[in-house]
Amino acid sequence: MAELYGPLGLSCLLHGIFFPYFIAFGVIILFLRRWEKAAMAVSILASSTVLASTLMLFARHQGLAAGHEGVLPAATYTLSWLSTDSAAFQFGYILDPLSVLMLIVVEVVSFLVQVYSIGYMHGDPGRARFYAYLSLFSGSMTGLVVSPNLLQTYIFWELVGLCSYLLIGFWWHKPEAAAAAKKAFVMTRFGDLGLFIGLLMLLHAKGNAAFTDFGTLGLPAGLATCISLLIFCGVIGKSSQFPLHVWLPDAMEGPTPVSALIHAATMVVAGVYLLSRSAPLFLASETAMLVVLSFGVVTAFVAATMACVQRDIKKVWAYSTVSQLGYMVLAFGAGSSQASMFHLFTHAFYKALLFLGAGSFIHHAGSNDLFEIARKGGRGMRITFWTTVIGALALAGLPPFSGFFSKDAILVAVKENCHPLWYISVMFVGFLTAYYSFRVVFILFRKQEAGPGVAHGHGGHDSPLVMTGPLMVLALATICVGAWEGGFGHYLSGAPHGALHWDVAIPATFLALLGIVLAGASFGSGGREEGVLDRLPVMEIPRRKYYLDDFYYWVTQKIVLGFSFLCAYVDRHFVDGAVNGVADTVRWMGSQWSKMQTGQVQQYLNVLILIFSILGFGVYLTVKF
Amino acid sequence: MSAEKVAFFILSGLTLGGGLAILFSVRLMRAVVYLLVSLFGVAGLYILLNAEFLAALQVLIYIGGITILMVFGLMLTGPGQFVNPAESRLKAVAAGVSSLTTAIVLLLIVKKTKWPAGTQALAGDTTAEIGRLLLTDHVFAFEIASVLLLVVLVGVALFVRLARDGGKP
Amino acid sequence: MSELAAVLPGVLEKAGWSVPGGLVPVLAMFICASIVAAAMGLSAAVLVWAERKLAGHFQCRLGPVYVGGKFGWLQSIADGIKLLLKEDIIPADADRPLFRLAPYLVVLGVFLAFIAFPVSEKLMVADLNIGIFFILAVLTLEVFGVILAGWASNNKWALLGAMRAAAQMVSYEIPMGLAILPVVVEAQSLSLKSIVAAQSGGMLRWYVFQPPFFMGVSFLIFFLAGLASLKRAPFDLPEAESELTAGFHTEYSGMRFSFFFMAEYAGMILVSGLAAALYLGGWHGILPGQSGAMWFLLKTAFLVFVMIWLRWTLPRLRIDQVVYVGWKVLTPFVLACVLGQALMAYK
Amino acid sequence: MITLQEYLSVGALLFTVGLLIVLFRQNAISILMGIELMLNAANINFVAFSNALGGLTGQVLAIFVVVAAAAEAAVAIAIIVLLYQNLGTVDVEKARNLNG
Repeated sequence: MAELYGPLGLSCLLHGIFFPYFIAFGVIILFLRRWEKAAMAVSILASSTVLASTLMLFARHQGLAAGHEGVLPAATYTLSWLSTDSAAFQFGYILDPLSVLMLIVVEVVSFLVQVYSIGYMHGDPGRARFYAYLSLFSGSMTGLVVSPNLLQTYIFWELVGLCSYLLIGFWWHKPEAAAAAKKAFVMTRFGDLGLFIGLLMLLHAKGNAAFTDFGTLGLPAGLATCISLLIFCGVIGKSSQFPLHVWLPDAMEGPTPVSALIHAATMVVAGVYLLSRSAPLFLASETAMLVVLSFGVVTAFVAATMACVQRDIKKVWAYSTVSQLGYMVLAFGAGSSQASMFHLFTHAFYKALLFLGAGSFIHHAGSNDLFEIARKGGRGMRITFWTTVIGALALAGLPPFSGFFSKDAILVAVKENCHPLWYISVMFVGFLTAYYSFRVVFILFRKQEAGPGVAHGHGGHDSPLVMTGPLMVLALATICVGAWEGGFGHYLSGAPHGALHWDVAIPATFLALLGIVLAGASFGSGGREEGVLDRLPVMEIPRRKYYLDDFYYWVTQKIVLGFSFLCAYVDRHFVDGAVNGVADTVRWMGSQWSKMQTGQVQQYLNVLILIFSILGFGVYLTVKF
Repeated sequence: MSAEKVAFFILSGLTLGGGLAILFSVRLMRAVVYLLVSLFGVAGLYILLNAEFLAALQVLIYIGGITILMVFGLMLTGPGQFVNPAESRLKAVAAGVSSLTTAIVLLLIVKKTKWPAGTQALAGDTTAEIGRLLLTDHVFAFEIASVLLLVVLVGVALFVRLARDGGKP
Repeated sequence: MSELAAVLPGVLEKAGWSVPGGLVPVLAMFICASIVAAAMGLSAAVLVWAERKLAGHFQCRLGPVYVGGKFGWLQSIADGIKLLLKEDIIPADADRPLFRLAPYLVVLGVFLAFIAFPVSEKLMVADLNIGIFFILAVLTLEVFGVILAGWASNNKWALLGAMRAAAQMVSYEIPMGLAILPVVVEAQSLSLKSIVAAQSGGMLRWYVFQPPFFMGVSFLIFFLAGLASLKRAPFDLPEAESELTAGFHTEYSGMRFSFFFMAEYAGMILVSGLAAALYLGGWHGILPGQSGAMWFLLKTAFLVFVMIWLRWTLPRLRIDQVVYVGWKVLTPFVLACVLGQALMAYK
Repeated sequence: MITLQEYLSVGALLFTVGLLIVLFRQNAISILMGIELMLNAANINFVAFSNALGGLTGQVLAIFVVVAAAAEAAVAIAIIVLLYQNLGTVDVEKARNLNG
């Protein structure tokens, strides 16, 4: 692999990461829409190419880092795309530990999802289209990850949004799916608007500054805060922070692999990635950091409570995702983008695992309902069930699973840098997380009920290997990656190897166990469908999704529509009236004048001649001959 | 009053009288005859103006070509067209007013302008000179005219075909 | 005419009449016009006689061979008297002024053409420098007269005949006019006097015999086209008796009819004379040095004889054949002749 | 001696007569006649100028006018015949598709 370290090899690697997905998308959408197997083959070939390139890039990076003191400086490889007098727009790649790490997350999950989809989407008539969208999505995400500046990020950011729209609405004939796609698009658009304004302000102030220069921009404090908060708006939309999180649970209408890919491991973490990318900007502003922290905590808490009361397995994991994203954001707000990224890293694997597991259950049971899956023999699907348990353990944050380590890092950061109130809140969220994840596990663990819909008494068959294979790989990753905690900080920022902070880890673990016990007490035995928490009157609030949907509905129906009606009335009767009045007047005058146009050429000529002769008379009177 | 003057007045009278007769004739066929008279008067004026070739051309083209064409046109547009429908009084007044104004203005301008005095008379045989001019100084216009005639030939043939096929190409 | 005007005062003086000087040209004009008119009338009478006689002999018609005194000369006079005395009928629905005007127009056209008719070097009314062009121009009046006659008669045969006549005459005017061009190119003049003068020096200098015979072909075309514009057999479609009674002059009688009649015979003389002047050397004789009006009249008479001969021997063509010959045979050939002669003249 | 002005006056009057016909008559063929008269009026002026100035350009121009007039008459008659076939009349007031 020595040649890979040369410039030519490097450019091959970079292009090998960036282009295959787009090529696959183009080929499929143009030529292979009817030939599904070829489409799948092309897409997976592209995906594996990218994965291989990514791994080689990682190997190269590690090789370079080994001979280097501290962290490797970021390297950018750009082409001038558009040059004006005031700004040069660069297009290209950025290579630093952050982007390489993110590439690994994205490409591994993408590859596994594509493999998994062979089984999950088996027999679906739109598979070719599905794979085309998946390729485009992964490509966009890759492009976003390697963007060296905010403008390119924005382009791929929007492409990612478009792909999520396409994939959520993949089963467009289902009204819910179409509505969910629309909702996702509109909701993220609110945030994207903020990001766009921030981008424009940045472009105006500093040109198309590269991410590597963010630390030395020297913006005025107010402007920095402003731009940071606007960028954070985009993060709120894309990473589904409170209060724009409502699109994500609805987005579960898409095919489950899409949920795993888009809404667990890659797209939603784009926001978090962007936060880390523009960390220097945020770090310059106390206010921005506080805002980020509070949004993260509120999101984590709200989403966790809602996850406790869901019956739909995918919705549980969806709210869990929102909650975990809140963790990442609050970690960033607490000043540790390292912890944030680490949590992103671990979460990607176990959440993908949980989603794919959920997909496996759904594929088997034909229903999203937890209790229904249990009745159809969910625990008989051994691989799926036990990998789900591993994922749940990681989610709950029990050692030695990966979630434990990343949450530990976050809790440490919060404890050290923030007011204790935040720390207590985050701890409580950890308790809730354990509760809802094991609520799912215990429900699924229930015995299968004999019923007319079930053919065999001894539990269901497990899913085929193309589905369970990725599950096992992800479970392995979930178990293992936590061990990297010590080296992660060093990898990312050159910090010294850290160690576990027992003063944080022990209470956290205790709370997690408490949550598991509570869940077991509520759902471990008996056929009850309501746990202890469910009986609290206050749980009505999360059950109604904090009335947010109602609020949005009210806003759109009453305020927006009312205002629209008012505008429409004004428009129709005053603006249109004025315009139409002018138009009618003109038309009336025209119709009067057009009576002159009799179609009688002789009359025209008559008038013409008369005027000419009068003019001629004027000439006669005035001109000296 | 010289014989030339007499001839001039007679020919002018023929020309203008023929024109006015067209205006007031009710039957179109007679109008064509009046047109003939008028054109003959013009040809005579050409002779007075030492333009014999043009006079012969006038007779050949206008009388031998255009008036006959008009007769054909008359015959092909049906017997109901031989008599003009009555024109409206308003139209007559409007046409009269603007034409009269035009005439007055033109005559006034002709009167007021100081025209160059006629100096040299034209040489006897102008035909050869006209031919030479046509093929030297004005050869471009000559060629344009020939192209025009070709286009007209083809175009009218197309029209005839249209007419034969009932107006559909 | 100018010569006449020059000698006229002397003649008048001898006769003892005094005429104001300004009226002398007018008087000369008047005399010339009278001479031409008389010649036209006389020639019509002579030609009617000749035609009768020849027809009688060509077709073995007994009447013309035997009737009318010595050589049948009384027949023509009887004809003349009959035409003069016959009732002048104007149809009730005819357009009377136009009906009356038409014969005059027809005669006027031919009559005007005789102004430039070159009988001999001296014996011509006027040597116009646009002579041949002038003749072609005024001959078109005849077409107009014919159409007017046909239309004013308010008779379907007359109208059809007039239409045929107009179509035929207009289309044959083109080869006729073009056929003159090689001669004009060679003579470098439109004046008939110059054209004839250029052919002096014996029979071989006549244009019709000039190699490479472009002008010879032109002569044939001119003669044929002239025959067609005279509406004589085999081109007598406009007055085809078996179809249209008598064509455009069906409704005419008496003197008005005789005008058409006269115009036709005058036209024969005119076309023959023009052909003689343009191609056959005009007043020049067969041998060099010979010249005089007699030669011209001989050639004209020969051509008139050919016309009569053709009439009584050839059957009538169909109208489509007439148009076909005019547009698709004569016109291309004459164009080729013009082009060839122009190339010959291009040094 | 006839002056240039007299010829020009005849031309002007002939033009006016033609104009009057064009403005007044409703029959398309009459209008065509009026147009021919107007063209002739222009030709009289050309030839008169040619004679007065001693050049032949005016006559050459008049020849071109005659050619154009012949072409125009041919096309116009063809159009009028077509008009008659389509509308059943050659009355220009009936052909009012240009009506606004």
